[in-house]
Amino acid sequence: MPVYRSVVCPFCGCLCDDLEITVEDNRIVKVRNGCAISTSKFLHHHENRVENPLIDGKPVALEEAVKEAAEILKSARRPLIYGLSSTECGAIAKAIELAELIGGVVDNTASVCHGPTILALQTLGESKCTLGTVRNRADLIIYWGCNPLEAHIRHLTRYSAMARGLYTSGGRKDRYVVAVDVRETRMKRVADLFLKVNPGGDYELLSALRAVVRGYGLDVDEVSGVPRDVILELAERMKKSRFGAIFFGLGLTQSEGRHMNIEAAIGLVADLNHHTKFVLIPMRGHYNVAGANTVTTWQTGYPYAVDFSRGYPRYNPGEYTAVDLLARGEADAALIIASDPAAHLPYKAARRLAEIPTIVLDPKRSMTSMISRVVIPTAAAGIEAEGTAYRMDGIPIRLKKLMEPPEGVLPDAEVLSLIIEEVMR
Amino acid sequence: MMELRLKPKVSGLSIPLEAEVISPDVIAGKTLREVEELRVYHGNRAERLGEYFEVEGEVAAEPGEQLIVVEGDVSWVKYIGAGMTAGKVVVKGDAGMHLGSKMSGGEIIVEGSVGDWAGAEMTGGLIRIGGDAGDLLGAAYRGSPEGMRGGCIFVEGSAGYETGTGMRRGLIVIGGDAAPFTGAHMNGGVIFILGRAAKRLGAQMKGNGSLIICLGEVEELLPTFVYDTTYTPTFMRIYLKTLSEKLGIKRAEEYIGRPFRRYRGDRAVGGDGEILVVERG
Amino acid sequence: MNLIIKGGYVYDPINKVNGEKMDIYIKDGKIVEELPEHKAKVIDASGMVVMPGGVDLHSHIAGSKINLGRLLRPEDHRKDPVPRTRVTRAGVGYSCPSTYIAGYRYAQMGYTTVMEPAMPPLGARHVHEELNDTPIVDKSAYPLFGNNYFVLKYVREGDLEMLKAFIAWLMRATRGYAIKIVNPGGVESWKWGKNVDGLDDTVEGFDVTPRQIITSLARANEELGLPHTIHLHCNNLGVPGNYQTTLETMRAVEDVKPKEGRENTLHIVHCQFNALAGDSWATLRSGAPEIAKYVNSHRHVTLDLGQVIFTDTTTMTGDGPWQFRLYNLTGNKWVNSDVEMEAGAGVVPYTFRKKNPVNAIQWAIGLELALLIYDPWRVYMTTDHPNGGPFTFYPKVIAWLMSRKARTDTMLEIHRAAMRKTTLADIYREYDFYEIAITTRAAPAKVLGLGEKGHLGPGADGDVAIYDINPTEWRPSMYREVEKAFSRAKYTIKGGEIVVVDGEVVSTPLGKTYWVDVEIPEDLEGELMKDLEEGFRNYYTISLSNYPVEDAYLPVQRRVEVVGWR
Amino acid sequence: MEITVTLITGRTAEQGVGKEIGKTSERYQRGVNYILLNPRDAERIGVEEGAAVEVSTLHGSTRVWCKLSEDIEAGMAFIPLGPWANRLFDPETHGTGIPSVKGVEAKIRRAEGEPPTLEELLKELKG
Repeated sequence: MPVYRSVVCPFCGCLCDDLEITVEDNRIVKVRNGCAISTSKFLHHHENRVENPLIDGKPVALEEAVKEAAEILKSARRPLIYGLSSTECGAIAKAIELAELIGGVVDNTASVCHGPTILALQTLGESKCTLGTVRNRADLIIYWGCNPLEAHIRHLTRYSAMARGLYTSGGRKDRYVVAVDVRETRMKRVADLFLKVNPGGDYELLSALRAVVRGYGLDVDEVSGVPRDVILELAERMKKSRFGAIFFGLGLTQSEGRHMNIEAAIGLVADLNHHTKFVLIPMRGHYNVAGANTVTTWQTGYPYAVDFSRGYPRYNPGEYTAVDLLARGEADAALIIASDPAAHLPYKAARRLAEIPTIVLDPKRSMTSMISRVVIPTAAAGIEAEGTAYRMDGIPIRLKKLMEPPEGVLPDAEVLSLIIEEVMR
Repeated sequence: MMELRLKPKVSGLSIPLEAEVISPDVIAGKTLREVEELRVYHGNRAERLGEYFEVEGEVAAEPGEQLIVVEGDVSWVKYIGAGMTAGKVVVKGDAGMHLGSKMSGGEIIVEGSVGDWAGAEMTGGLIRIGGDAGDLLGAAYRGSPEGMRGGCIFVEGSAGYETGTGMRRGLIVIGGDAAPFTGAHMNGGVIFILGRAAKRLGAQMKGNGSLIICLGEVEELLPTFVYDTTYTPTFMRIYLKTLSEKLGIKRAEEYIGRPFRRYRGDRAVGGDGEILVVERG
Repeated sequence: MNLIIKGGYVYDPINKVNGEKMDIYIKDGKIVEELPEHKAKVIDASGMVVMPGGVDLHSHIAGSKINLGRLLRPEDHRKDPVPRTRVTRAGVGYSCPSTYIAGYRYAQMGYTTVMEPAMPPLGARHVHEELNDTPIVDKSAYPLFGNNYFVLKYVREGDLEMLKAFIAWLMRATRGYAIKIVNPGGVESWKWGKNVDGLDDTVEGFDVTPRQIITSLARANEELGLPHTIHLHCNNLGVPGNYQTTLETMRAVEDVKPKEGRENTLHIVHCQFNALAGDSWATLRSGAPEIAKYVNSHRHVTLDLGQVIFTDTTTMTGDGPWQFRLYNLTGNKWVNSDVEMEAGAGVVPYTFRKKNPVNAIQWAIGLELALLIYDPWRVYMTTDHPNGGPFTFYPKVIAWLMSRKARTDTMLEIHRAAMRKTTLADIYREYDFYEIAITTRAAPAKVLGLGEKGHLGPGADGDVAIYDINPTEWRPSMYREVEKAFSRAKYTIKGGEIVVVDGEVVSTPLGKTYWVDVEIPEDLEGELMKDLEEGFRNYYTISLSNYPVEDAYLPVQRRVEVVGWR
Repeated sequence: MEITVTLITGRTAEQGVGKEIGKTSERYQRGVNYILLNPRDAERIGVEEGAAVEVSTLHGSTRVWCKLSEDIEAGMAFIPLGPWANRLFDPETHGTGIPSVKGVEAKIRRAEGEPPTLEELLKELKG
């Protein structure tokens, strides 16, 4: 029975590539090195599958579903294509081509996770590095508004706090680790210093740190619940580190301040580079959300929220983003690829998906597939189909095909090609 | 001025119409027939202006002589007056996003409220909004280092998030409340807030004479703004008189002679902008 | 389809054809001796210039760095939206064009081959994915070697054989074409926030110097016999006085023996940025005459210009410490990106202003280099796209090279420093069409070792550019005409297919990707793999087996086989 | 009795495991249809572990099971992202594309009935 080594895990932005997967009778029977979620993903990939192409819940032939999808998209005035963070780059490229063809909007889930990170980058830039640079060099690591123990389970051991590398042979003991969050998560046990910041107070705390790093005093006793002394000490520690890294998550992007929180962090890190080496790395959630941004950027110039209604790409988050288009009732048809917005977007936006003709491409059943006009099952990328995925730090890795998809089920990219052909017909 | 009237034939479109052609620069010199034929965009379809509006009145030879009156609610129309250089547009209701964005001259009067990005990156001219403004009023578009670079915006009601982001020159007057991050990245220009100013005012403000003047209550200032002094600035009289006389904000005169607390910042960016907060009482 | 290009004035310097009226025949994508007229489509090129398709050996068009530039600059894209047509995809242009638009715009200027000069090995798949979305042109990418852990290790150990083996392995692993070196040692030091300040500084954490890195890689390159020389971005880029570092670098490889059949051993990239004299921005002057003097008397060096254009652009290099410096000089937004064990990069938007004395001097330096170096076979026109300016300004540079009046007209508009601190005003030389053909196609093709490119002799690829300008009637005072003609080719033919007519793209075939394959002796490979396995296990974050680029990433490839060990 | 808390949402490892089995799986539903409360807050509204509570914000309300933990401090509450939580949030993104889903003020009280099932949520969503 085949054992695949160095398998890449298509779950989170860590894209761990050291898994060993045993396949027996076209079924995964054993997963080594995977985290709990990864193991669950591989072992249960065959469950809850969409078994047939569906139109209004009734099984149809693939050709028929493709035709219906093309019909819907062709006749729409404001079609939205959304998702794309949990599929491979070939599918993302095809989705953009289709959006261009139908004069639609193509957005990916970055718009509701690290979109603000990109907005901030577009204002200020960003000092970052690949994860191995942190592994090899960082003697100060700060986790801000993120909890890798829940969302990026092997991050700490493979890439950051515990990892051993070129100049960090001692691993955890060669480092000082700080966690900042609005509540005491399990990261408190990992960190040397845990800072509890008032909800919605990150911007002030980051700004204060920045002012202190710039050499100003602090006229207040505390900022966002963190005492002045602690702020002064942390600023000093940052300046004195040899290589510092801040990892941050949705605790900064989805809370009050959004992109401005990230701007404050980017500015802080830029200023710290006058004293030492410092980097900032977003903890990207879905395994290929970085790829969705990357491909969209090289094809259109913009990372997400791209509108082709006038024949050329335009970009404006808040205007062309999925939540806004849906909640305002603007989108009149939707194609959802490898994502479940009906379960995750604010209710008003989710509701709109149920009102308009929605098409879903997904290996598995989801809330969205259950409210959609057309459902087309696809092969699971990284298990039944190969392709590229970009790790949270931008490293492209090849996903492996471990087995055949169910009979008649095609990868996302191929289904999208069929829809494109049908639209052009 | 020659008056051209646009009467909406539809209301409350869920897919907004993009009509940057509703601008004196485009309309002046055309016949009514040609105006009806102007291209507007509804989703991915290019259509005629005449399908959405009844066009009547007179067309001027020069943009400076052209008055366009939009008679009714057009919150579903984007880009009204965008890029205009002269003339006047009056909207007798609400207007959609990007109203007067990148305009360099002329005047836009909206009796109702406007959507996001009104007056974004404008360099000259006047926008008067009778109701509320959306987010990013007079702001920089994403990625641009500079927002409003000249001209004046007056909102009678409240203004949304990030008003005046990246502002370089010009004047924004908010009659009502200002949402968070008003004047972020400001690097010149003046913002008056007559209502309540929400927190994070002037975040990452650089200096270059940037000035935010709060005549109402201030929710909270960033810890990176530092109290400097309390004084009665002499220039304030001139400003307040101008607001009263030129923009018709009579209540501004009540503040003449009042002392202001001055804060400087944003130290997070080593900035030297000023926030002036009127002393209560 | 077979083609006959009839009656044009042909400039084919490799075959010593200088403006002769002759016909060019293309059969099955290749240039042939002759074809019967009834079996071919005939293009009437009478009264026009016919040249081989342009070859750009240094233009940042693909990969993580340019894509960071794109990501960073929505305001740049908004200036130049490009709608979809029946044959072409939509996108954006200006300084960081989207991939499709880059391909179209090169073809529109008559270019058919473009090389991406800085590929971080870990990001090789990304580069190839973008190259696959860059239509029409043939292309390749140069992996970064100058700050690679294994390179530094083998240089420190003085193990040239292992260094050669590693080069061969990495070329294959990344599907790369040439050895790129960026600020050798400096980028490694930058991972600690430091830099190196010259050839003999020590690299932080490694007991090696930039000099050792450069000479070792140059030696290895020539011993392996790779088609191109080392492709070097010198130390101290952008620092006043750096022309001395550049001279020293050129001297450092004087005794490296070139491979058989080649005279040169070193290509210095975007030399303008490394030809600054003076000891501060205030005392800045041109160091181009000194560099030209050296190059004129030494055959082993080639260089490209990195010509400055007065416009808003986006700088991007693998030189992290330089980009940090530029960020501090400008206060513009700044992206830094360090790549574990290998490389780094930075991106900073920048506007070259006419009234800025430094920019004016930089502008003049690029042209001085082109005009003071006598041999156009060794100096190539580039803007180091998009660093000095977008590649779409090449026709403007051609006009400056061909017309003293064009230069004077510009000089009158810009800061007087260009006249006072450089020798440009005293230079009367004007390139002719033959020399333009050398510097924009024949010579770069030759130095890249691309035998089928840059000429129109039988066996060459059927890549042809036809420009609507009559060279017999043209005078240098008519520089605007030449700019116009080179901006929009009358025809561009790629691999025998007409891809551009009247400056418009009519067809978008996918070009091929060149890469160099050197077989490594078995015992050496065994030893190398042991080393690599250990290095990857201990310091990398991806498995060694997931590192090499798969064939899936090169749908149309041209493998260049090199016998590295005899 | 009703209390006001600051509501945080987020991912959990358990939710990830459940999601990868399938959205209709029992484990996924169990992983997302709860709210984490501090025992003192629970006491104030008179609920115990496993009781149903009603959570409401300015933008909507939902019913979920109650889980108690000292990991969350009094005055705060945590709900995993998912179809139960998404009914609580404002779709307004203020020109950013992202709704604010962390640090939202919410009211919590004992619920009358049980939390809706996934099927019931679906039915309602379909309208």
